Amino acid sequence: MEDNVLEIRGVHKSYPGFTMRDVDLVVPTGHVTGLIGPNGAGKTTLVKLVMNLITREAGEIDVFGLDNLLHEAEVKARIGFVYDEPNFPHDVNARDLGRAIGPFYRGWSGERYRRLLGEFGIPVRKRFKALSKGMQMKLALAIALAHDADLLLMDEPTAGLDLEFRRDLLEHLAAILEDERKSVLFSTHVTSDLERFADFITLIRDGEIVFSLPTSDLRDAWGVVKGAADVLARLDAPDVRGVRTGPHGVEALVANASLARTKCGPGVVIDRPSLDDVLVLMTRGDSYVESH
Amino acid sequence: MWNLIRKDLILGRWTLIVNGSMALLAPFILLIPDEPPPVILYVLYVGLMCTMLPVSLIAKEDKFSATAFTCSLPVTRDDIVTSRYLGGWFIAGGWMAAVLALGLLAPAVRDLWSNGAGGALLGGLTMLGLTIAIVIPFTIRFGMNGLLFGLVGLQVLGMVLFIGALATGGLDGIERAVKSVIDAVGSYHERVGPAGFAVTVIFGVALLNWVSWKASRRIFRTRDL
Amino acid sequence: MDDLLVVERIRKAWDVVALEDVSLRLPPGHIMGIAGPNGSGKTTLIRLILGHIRPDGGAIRVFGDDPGLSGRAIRSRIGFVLDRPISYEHLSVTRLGRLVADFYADWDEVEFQRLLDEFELPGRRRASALSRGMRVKLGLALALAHNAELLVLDEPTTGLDPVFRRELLARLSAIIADGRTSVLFSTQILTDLDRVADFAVFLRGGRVVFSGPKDDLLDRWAIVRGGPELAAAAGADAVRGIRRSRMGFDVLFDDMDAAKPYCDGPAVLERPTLDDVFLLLGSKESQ
Amino acid sequence: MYIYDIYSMSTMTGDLDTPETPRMRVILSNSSSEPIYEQIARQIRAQIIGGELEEGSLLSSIRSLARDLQVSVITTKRAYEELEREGLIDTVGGKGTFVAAQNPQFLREKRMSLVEEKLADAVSEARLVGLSLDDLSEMLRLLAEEE
Repeated sequence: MEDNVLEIRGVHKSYPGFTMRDVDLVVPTGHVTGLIGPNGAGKTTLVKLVMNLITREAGEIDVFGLDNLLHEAEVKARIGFVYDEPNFPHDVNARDLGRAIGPFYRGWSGERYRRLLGEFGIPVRKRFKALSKGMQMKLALAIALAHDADLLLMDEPTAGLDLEFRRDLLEHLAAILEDERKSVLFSTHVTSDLERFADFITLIRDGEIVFSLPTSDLRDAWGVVKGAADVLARLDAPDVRGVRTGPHGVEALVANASLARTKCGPGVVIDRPSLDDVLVLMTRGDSYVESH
Repeated sequence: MWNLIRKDLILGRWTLIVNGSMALLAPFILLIPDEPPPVILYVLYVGLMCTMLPVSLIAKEDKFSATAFTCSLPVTRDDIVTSRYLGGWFIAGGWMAAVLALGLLAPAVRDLWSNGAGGALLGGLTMLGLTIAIVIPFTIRFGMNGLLFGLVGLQVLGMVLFIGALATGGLDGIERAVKSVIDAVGSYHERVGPAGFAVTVIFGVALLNWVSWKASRRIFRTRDL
Repeated sequence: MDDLLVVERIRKAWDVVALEDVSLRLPPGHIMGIAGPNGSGKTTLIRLILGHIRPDGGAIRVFGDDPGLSGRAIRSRIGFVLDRPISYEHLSVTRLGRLVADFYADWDEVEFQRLLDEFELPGRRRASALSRGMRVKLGLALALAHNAELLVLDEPTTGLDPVFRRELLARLSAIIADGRTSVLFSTQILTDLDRVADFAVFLRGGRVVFSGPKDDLLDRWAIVRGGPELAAAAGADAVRGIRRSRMGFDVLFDDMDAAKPYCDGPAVLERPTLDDVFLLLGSKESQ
Repeated sequence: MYIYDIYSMSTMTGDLDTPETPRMRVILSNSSSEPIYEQIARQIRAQIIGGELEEGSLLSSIRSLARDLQVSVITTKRAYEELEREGLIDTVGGKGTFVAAQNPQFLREKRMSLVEEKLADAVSEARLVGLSLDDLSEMLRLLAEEE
């Protein structure tokens, strides 16, 4: 069994106004990996590359150890895919979708699909266009979860969904993860969901992978040093990952909070960073391009 | 592959039913004028209606940009293209045969077939083959809107040429060219006889579809969904 | 100065009850965040405040008047940024401004242009081509340009990345700095309320399960996470919610001191996040 | 809760940089168990007693402090109310909030309690490290003599 469910090596992809060059990423099997980054950083591009929805100029992508171009069908058969704007035909209903898609997947279970539709409260006969955006996302999730996929690949699966549903979904994923052959890679802007459930966090920005780290590192080892401007001087530069200044002082994101503590002494506030903090402090300025 | 066609049939069944029923009306519409039309016209009309079926499916998928969803299914991109061709032939051809067969139940329609049946069928098949061979690569490359603009563009071009020819007196030049093509086909038909001619046409349509299928696969491989 | 917005025991029902006995007050110069699952009545409440629909019971006063009666006058002093696409989307940003200007007597074109620069909104680009975050900022600019006194935003942060969200919330905080304008926004992401929101209103099934200063939740409330023995805490009056967890129970208290006696032994006393409060509030799973 | 407004709001309105507003420094922590309004009150109190904020100087308004610290207006209002109850600051309607005239006796008392607090920390740290009372007083003497 592969220890990495997904390996991306030297991928190059460019759109007008956006370039992803020489990207490498490894996603471990049996874990939940959260993909975070500002809009337009390339999260959607990565997901679409894995599913061969878009072409690439260079690089290889192995999923379950198989090249995703040479074994396109076999790879996709073991992936449960959720795209942030589910694009099913508008006039189909959940029942038709199940009947039309079931035969594509060896692991498809009509019974599990019906149970998921019930659990998510999705009307079986209602046309897709008549469903609310949240309900459309839930339908996409039900389909992705119904064929016992080995990798759940989800781009913003919880956009617009409420807290209760998000929590139930994450519990559902956790249950799936008890089988260590399964893996989850999902990008989201609601980082609070990831703090509790993701084992690894990958930050992508302007088409580059900034880091891939265990969530516990970010939570326990990293820190946000808050103090007067001179506190920066006391920190050693390579440890500082991002700085923001405000009217009352500076804030420095450091990768080693205990080291920073020894450098700065007791008086300085060193907080535990939330994922939002990491994102905000590591993003240079406000460059918001169309989401890719 | 067949799953893809089956998916289109299930998900697109309402569109197919609506368009399909229009093809069923063909025999009745044609019999309204007191003097029955030549069978080729009847077959071409039914053929045209039937080719609308696969085209409407492709249009629907294009409109909802559902191709990305199709491509996320465990199929290769080539499968998707191939399923459009096979699906096109299977749906359009199958329904056309059904409608023509049903038409035979009505005696008035049966009489139509008394003369020129072979030519009519050949004409129908050719139209089917041409439409599929053109529509699929065009929509893959330019999308449905692209196709419509293309068709409109062709007509405009035709008019411009026609007017240009009129103005420059070259009209009879064009007329002669067209006549000579028709004569050549006619003499070829004479030489090889109806059967030989039919084989040639069918071979030509098949070749055209094969080339179109190859081109579509190459185009689709480079498209970002 | 009396309250900008007063909602008193509002009731609204179509075939199902959308809102039941909802009351809240918003003084000038403050931010109120409304949170609740889909279908909990958030959008209905906003539409009632804007006077788009009328309540079946209770009363609403915006700037002292009933939005149902003098809707137009009130709406001219309200800036609303709704979730659905902006009408006249095909217009460019500046032309959209000119169009909206006609509706509002005190439209300030200079202010609108300044806001466009500050929000980095390209004047010539068509509104439909803007990203989701940019559209929310356009809505804000339009509202502020006719110096609205009450800003109503329906889920402005949904689908925005954390960096953009924080910028948007910083802007809301700047808007109320004049002490005159107030902001009411609904959200699915409770961390939005962590920072600049003064008041928090939690809706569930059309009922208010919490309404008050957000600080109370973060400063006074507490959560005890412990084993099965915590079931006994269900009866205590300071308990606002109890829910089964893998190891036993999580109990939500509205007072830190009332929670202390329950956390001897393995039980852990924690300060709640708004996510925790929202999930635990009103749940009774002690049986 | 952060100490910064990352989108240079302050420069936009410019009220913060008016000369007479002294540099008040408030740094909030979101992982400490102390409520935010108490963190604000504690730090302003220390800066008044410590003399960084002299008598009569104008403080940031409740609202601009809330915007700078990205916290709710109610939080800064509650902090200012607490300081006002302690007589450290007073609000003159319309003109703003100023550091109140401190009677020296009250100030000395406050400073004494501050010293006491710090000594208590030193003692507990020393006990952690296993320093005896003599070592501690020896260290105190050295520090005191150092000029």
